[in-house]
Amino acid sequence: MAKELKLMKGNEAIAEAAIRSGCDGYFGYPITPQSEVMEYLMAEKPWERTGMVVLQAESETSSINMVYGGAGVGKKVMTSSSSPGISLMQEGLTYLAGAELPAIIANVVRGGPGLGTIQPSQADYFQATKGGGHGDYQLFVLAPATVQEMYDFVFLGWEIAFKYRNPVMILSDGAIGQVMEKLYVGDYVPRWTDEELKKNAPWASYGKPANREHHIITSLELDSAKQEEHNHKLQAKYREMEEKEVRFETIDCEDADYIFVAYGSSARIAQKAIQLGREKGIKVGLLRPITLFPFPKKPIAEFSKKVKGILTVEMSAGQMVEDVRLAAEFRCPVEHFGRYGGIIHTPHEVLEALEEKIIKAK
Amino acid sequence: MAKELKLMKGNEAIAEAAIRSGCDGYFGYPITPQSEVMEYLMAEKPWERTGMVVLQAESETSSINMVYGGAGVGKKVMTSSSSPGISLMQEGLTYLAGAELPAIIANVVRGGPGLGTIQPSQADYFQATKGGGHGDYQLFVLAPATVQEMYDFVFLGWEIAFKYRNPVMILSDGAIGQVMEKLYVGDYVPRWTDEELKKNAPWASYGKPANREHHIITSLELDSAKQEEHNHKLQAKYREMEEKEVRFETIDCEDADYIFVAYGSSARIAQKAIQLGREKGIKVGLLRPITLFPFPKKPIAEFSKKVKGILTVEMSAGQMVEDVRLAAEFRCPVEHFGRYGGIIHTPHEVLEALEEKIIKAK
Amino acid sequence: MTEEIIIAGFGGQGVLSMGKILAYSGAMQDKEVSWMPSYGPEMRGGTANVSVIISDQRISSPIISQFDTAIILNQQSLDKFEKSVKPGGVLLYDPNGVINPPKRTDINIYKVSATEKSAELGLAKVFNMMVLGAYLKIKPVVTEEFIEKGLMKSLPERHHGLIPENLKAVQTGKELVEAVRTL
Amino acid sequence: MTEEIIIAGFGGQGVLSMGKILAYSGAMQDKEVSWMPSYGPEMRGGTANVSVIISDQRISSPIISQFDTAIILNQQSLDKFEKSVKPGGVLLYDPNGVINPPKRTDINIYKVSATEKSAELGLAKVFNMMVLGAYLKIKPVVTEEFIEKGLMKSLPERHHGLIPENLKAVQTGKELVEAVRTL
Amino acid sequence: MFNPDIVKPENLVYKRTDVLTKAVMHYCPGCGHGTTHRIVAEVIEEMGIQDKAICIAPVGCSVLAYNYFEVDSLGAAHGRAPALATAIQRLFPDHHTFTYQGDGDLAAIGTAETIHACNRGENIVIIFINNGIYGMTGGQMAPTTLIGMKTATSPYGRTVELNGYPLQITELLAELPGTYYVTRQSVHTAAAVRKTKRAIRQAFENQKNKKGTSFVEVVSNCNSGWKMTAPKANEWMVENMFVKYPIGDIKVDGEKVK
Amino acid sequence: MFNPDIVKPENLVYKRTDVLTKAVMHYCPGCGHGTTHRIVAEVIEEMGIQDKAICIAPVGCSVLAYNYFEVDSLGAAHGRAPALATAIQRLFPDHHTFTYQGDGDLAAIGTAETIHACNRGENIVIIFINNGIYGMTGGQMAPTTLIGMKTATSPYGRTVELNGYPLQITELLAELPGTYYVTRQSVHTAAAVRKTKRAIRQAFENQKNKKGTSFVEVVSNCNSGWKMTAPKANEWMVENMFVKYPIGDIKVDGEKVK
Amino acid sequence: MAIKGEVVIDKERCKGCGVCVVACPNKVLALAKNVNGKGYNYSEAVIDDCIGCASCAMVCPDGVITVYKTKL
Amino acid sequence: MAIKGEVVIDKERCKGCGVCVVACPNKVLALAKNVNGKGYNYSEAVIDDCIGCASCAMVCPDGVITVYKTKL
Ligand SMILES: Cc1ncc(C[n+]2csc(CCOP(=O)(O)OP(=O)(O)O)c2C)c(N)n1
Ligand SMILES: Cc1ncc(C[n+]2csc(CCOP(=O)(O)OP(=O)(O)O)c2C)c(N)n1
Ligand code: SF4
Ligand code: SF4
Ligand code: SF4
Ligand code: SF4
Ligand code: SF4
Ligand code: SF4
Ligand SMILES: [Mg+2]
Ligand SMILES: [Mg+2]
Repeated sequence: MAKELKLMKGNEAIAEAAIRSGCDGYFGYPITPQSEVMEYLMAEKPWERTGMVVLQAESETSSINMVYGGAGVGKKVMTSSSSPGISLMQEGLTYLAGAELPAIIANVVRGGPGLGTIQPSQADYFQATKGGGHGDYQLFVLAPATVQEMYDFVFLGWEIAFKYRNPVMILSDGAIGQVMEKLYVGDYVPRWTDEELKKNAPWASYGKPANREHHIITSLELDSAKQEEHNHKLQAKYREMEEKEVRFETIDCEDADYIFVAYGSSARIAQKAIQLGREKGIKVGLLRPITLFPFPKKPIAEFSKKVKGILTVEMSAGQMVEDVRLAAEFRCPVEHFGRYGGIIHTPHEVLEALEEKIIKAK
Repeated sequence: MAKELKLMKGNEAIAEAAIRSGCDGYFGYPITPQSEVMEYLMAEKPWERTGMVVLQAESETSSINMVYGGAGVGKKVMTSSSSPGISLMQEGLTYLAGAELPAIIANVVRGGPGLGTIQPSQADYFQATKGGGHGDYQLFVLAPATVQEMYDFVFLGWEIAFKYRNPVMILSDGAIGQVMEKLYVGDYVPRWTDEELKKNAPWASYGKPANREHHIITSLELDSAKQEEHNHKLQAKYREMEEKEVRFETIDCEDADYIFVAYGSSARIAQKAIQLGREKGIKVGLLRPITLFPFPKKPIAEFSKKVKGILTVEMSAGQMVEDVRLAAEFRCPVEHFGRYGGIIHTPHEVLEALEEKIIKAK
Repeated sequence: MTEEIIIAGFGGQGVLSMGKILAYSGAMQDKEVSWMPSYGPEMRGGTANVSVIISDQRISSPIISQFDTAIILNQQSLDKFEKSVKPGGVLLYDPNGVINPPKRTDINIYKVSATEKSAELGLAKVFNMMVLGAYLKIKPVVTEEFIEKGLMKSLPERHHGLIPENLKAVQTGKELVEAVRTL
Repeated sequence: MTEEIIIAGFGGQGVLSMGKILAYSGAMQDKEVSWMPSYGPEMRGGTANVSVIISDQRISSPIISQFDTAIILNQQSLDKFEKSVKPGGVLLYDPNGVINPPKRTDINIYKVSATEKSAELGLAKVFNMMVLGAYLKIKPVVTEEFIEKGLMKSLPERHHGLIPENLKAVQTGKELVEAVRTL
Repeated sequence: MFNPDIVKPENLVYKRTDVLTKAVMHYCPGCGHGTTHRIVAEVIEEMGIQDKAICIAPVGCSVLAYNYFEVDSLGAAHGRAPALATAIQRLFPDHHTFTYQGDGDLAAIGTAETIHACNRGENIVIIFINNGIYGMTGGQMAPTTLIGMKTATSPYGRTVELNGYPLQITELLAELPGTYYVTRQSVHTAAAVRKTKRAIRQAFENQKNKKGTSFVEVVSNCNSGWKMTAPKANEWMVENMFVKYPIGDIKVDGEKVK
Repeated sequence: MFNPDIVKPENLVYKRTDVLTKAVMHYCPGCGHGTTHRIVAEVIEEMGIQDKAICIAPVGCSVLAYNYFEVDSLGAAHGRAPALATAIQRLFPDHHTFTYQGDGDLAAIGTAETIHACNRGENIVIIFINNGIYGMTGGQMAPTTLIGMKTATSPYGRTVELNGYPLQITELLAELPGTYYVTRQSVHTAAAVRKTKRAIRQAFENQKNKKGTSFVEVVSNCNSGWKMTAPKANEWMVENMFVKYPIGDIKVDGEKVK
Repeated sequence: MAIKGEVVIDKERCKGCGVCVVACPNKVLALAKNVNGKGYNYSEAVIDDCIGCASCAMVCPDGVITVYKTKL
Repeated sequence: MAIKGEVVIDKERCKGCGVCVVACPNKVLALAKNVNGKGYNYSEAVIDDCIGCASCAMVCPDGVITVYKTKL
């Protein structure tokens, strides 16, 4: 695969990846700090090259339901937004999950709650992983830490989404969305032909040929017994994801006395804090969850048996820390550190927090 | 206080409580199984008696924003809906929390995800307690288990909402909403006069008199430093709630070897399961969280030191169980049991689950 | 004492209000009660049913699937609920329009020809009170006195004039009930 | 080597594109780079700034608040960022319109009269490249060869004809830069 | 009264189309939803577009429409059917995506989606069942509920003061340049059914010719919600609903009918 | 050039109203938002209703409007200002609740709230700034963007095919029986400002008299989004925007203007 | 030569709504006294005057009427 | 008797947008060569022909113009 070097914003990388990964349709609505996704697509006019549909919807409510429609007919469709827009999509997201539709939703998180700020944040972790919508469901949540991952995870996203018939959220933040970094892009993956669509999404409502029953895409089941069965099926799928699809990265963990658990932007900052720590003789490593759901419970459980303490670093008041505690089962101290509301912690602050909250605190 | 006996549906009790508690405005949109709230109000025409405004909005998005408006001017306003409608309110809810507005939102939960079923469920626990909207915020969450509590918690809701300037969610389910039970109602609390409003909601945007600065209700703060400060203030408030406002009930716990943790409908079923268990010689008790946020962490932590195991009983795939585990800190086994998707477990199933998952499992 | 009852029939037969009067009466007699209608689009089909619980103790779940007594007012409901009566329980039905009568042998079966009788007397409106009477004859879970109080509480005041007529129908129902097969 | 730079001025001064060319050049020279604009409604005020990092290692946070070098193109930006230069770092500014020049004594201060010069030469368009040249004179984080490659990569092909002019401006900037106060 | 000389295939005048499934529809006896379903299905059959038809069911009594149409279908969230249809028709431009929506779905919660799909001139067909009420949820007031009409949330009759005016959404949509065909019909008599069927046919033909949005309102009874028998409900409809919602074409071939 | 004989209180002809705060508005130089704020504030001052005025700011460039109006204010979620205003005005029927909204806010995401508030005839004032673009977020296409107009999301110019037609929401709202006064104005010349101020005054007077919804559109420049100087933008506006959005009254005293 | 029609009504699927009864120009149809398995008084032809106009079938929401016609 | 006006422009709050310049019927105003503290070329009266018509003030988005008028 020919790799070409570019310098791109994270938001643009998502858009470029959409085009190159054979995306059939993007539906969005402007919001800072992710508007460049649609702007890039509109400038690139992929409909002239690949036939990809790009449409500015009248709202996020509408765009997520456009995604629901496109996904329901078996197409590779996606949207992106930022926190307030994603909150408006919660009904749509639970519908997607309930109807088991593959789709990609990118959330370039900004500080909340409410209209909040437009600066980066990681305070939508709960919303993404515990279900911001109603009912028992799970999004598959990928957390890119670089522009390259913004790009790569669109490709990965399609794979997962169609394999499991499940919506995939790419959870990044304003920093990753706005920053330009080096990006290596690969070849164009052509959009699926109608035949490929039928093969890859045989369940879809793409139009009923004479030789099969009609297909129905729905999340409704009025018979509670059947609805419970459907829920069991969903839960089994989520357990399978937990079994097979956990992704994470460890850095400097071999000899670590302490570890940071951090994803996305915070992971990058934590990495720098590791350097600072090691310069001071503190043996600290990093576990970076790449999938937030399924969450890397097992490796954290393992570490909790070995290390003296874990510090989660998130740009939030403490959300992922709960999952880390549940995984570590209180075998070692697990504390949270993070600036939030649009402020990004510095590596120094992170290291200091480790010293204060974990090392000194017994 | 004169108490009058009535027989009422849970939904009607909410409506009756609204009228009797001096509510200024109700804004809603029909959805099963909670439509009786608005229907009852429309039939009672409180505007002719107390001046209370009742309006059918064009959607849940609109009704929650009507609530935001009414709350912002210092009025006692509320809405109710069921799961899909509540998902549509997530942006509104995070705005309410961000702008620190008092309001009551009743969710009469039905089975999900998506359109799901209209039968009872408790699968919106995460959404209610972890923030279905974006950003770091908390609703105050009350979980009634009887029609009487549906009524009482409206009164309690106003108290909490205005004390903390925070939205209060009454999280019930289709069973509590639809069932008729005995209800004792008290005297009418008159609606606040303009003077009382100014006293009780001095921060509100009710119209600027000549002698003060204008008031601004907003959740926006573009200066990240100030936004972080605002977030710290919110977190401090949530911690204060955890300190002062935890409510729960224990039944048969004094000598218990095992306890159920269950709220709302499930707590009633668990209570029956206790009887069945004790008949069989199993000493089991019940801790019923009444506030889901703030969650009764301390009493659970205490029990976890004494009992041989805890079974959470929820009509969900397992949501509250995470909070119970975090509280119990893995000092004793904590397992989850629940039917879901519109099915309600029987007391026998609950007892059986206790035997299987806790007692026999070591 | 806990009595768990399902009342099921067509919409329009007064199923819900029969349940409500029963529940109110129990409440007046200081018992714990619950009244839980089935809700949802099955109502489109024109059927209606409600479960009522009357008990001396706090009621755990108001949603129940096994019943001490089933009061059945049409064939569809019979088909649906015959199997849900607890062994040893009671099934009371109105034979009007019922082609396939109940078959179980482990329960007590009664019938009350209230449709016929109420039509005959030109009292279709109190049909449901006749059925209630029949039920109370079999299971006197509330006393007559409290049925009257229940009626007073559940009917709007302007309808209180109808109470005597209703009580009379209860009486008629008590006389009308026949045991089909008892254990 | 890690160099963390802020470039700040009015919108229209080519702040963002100067940063982009610098970042591209670094990338071509096989370095890790990041380019992070400030975004948001403060842009309404007409100011623009971008932080650029060039490093031999993976870049941790692209959002930084302390800088090795600040390149400052108006008074407002000077007021805002003078304090954010790391002790021992570099502040390079264009004195045009600057009434209150920088006061710190623990950093190296340079100026480049690029506004004046580019106006004089009628080359307002490459004003930003002159500033870039001045910067590269002080801190040669990328070599000339890669600046050319960076330009080629960042400019659309139809503008490649302008590259020589741009490189010349870089040269001019190098000649123009003056030390105000160095440690 | 069954005459075998007459009842034989060659004498067949009318039979249920196979574009409807065998399922018994859950609608109340005499509800216009069933009739409208039937004729939509008949048009699909007659045009031979079953393999390209995609039905978007709403949330409302017709939430289960997908069980009755023997075409590939999707159930939309309440009010969002036009958003789904927009995407699908753009992704499959030669298909026949149609939405089937009630008045609560289309004219209350779905107002924005409806207006914007029509304003963009999406090449879709919208079938709009206006029964002046929320049938599904038990008969609450809809935007199209008439003044004075009693519903579960206007138990003393709708008033302008409390609830505003009945919303003539169809007339509003006809104002948008994106709509090519806008008509209001009914299905309470055989003649009305035939006209409505022609209208629906016209809508799908427009779609075939990529003309933009075609919008067919069907004023219909909700006999349960109105608390009348079906024949009575149809009478009431003619006397009351048709006054506010007059039957006829509103916009044809992109031109408003005068 | 400062003449102390003239510059003295008794010669004062015009000065900034105190119903605006002292804060420097964050708007781009020459943006119509500032001008419109000013005259809304002047009307409030002149009518003596500062203590009863409640401003609902939108999400859009005017998101911080509450910092500039010296009246009690609320910041609404994007598009939902009419919902807030509905509740507030019903709860305080003698107040003067007004929304101040951009075209993205009012005519895209807020379509349903706008239409239904107007249809209910809520006794509110809506000030609608139509600049044909999403100013706040960096100049993306709005529902009101003209055909051919270049924006961040229509970089080659808006086309009907891709994005549909410019939405004449104001004309649409005038169709609703709930609107009592609907007008379209601008603030690019002194004469236009005076007319717009009269229109805004009329709107608040209607509200005082409980007449229902008054809707004042102000066609305005977004010089940043249009990438022009303010004077140029105003010229462009007259030549282009006014063609699609002609200035004048659309509905007065509940009657459409012919 | 007379036109003669005949309707076949799927009694078990009929919901007894009665709209066909109203629609028939010749008053051929009426609701039965008896109910079907679902408890509905189904529609049936009560006189022999059917002309096969299919008006009944047109208005039947449940599509349970099949119509035949011939010239005798 | 001549009408004589005078404008007072809050230079530091002026954003130099120039709409007042266009609006003045007498071409009294022009943008200054100099910039104010925020870097804007503020508006100023350049000739003495002001008639106090307030057109400039009417269109000034930032409300920074105060107008006086007298009859001399
Ligand atoms: C978000 C959301 N809100 C509310 C509902 C409840 N709901 C279901 S159907 C319906 C109204 C249906 O009325 P209409 O569209 O007129 O259809 P009809 O039943 O009359 O055919 C409502 C409010 C829902 N399912 N989802
Ligand atoms: C739910 C939500 N979606 C999107 C946004 C982002 N957003 C902020 S302002 C705006 C558009 C503003 O445009 P307009 O209403 O025309 O106002 P203008 O800035 O042009 O005055 C958008 C899309 C948001 N804040 N919230
Ligand atoms: S409730 Fe009304 S709309 Fe729904 S099926 Fe029954 S009659 Fe039809
Ligand atoms: S971006 Fe446009 S609308 Fe916003 S302040 Fe600037 S000119 Fe005004
Ligand atoms: S119209 Fe159809 S369903 Fe109704 S009575 Fe006639 S045959 Fe039966
Ligand atoms: S076909 Fe015509 S004549 Fe025959 S029963 Fe039907 S409506 Fe009557
Ligand atoms: S209109 Fe106002 S802000 Fe603009 S240049 Fe004139 S005085 Fe300055
Ligand atoms: S008051 Fe009139 S004449 Fe004087 S400067 Fe202003 S616009 Fe010109
Ligand atoms: Mg309807
Ligand atoms: Mg705008």
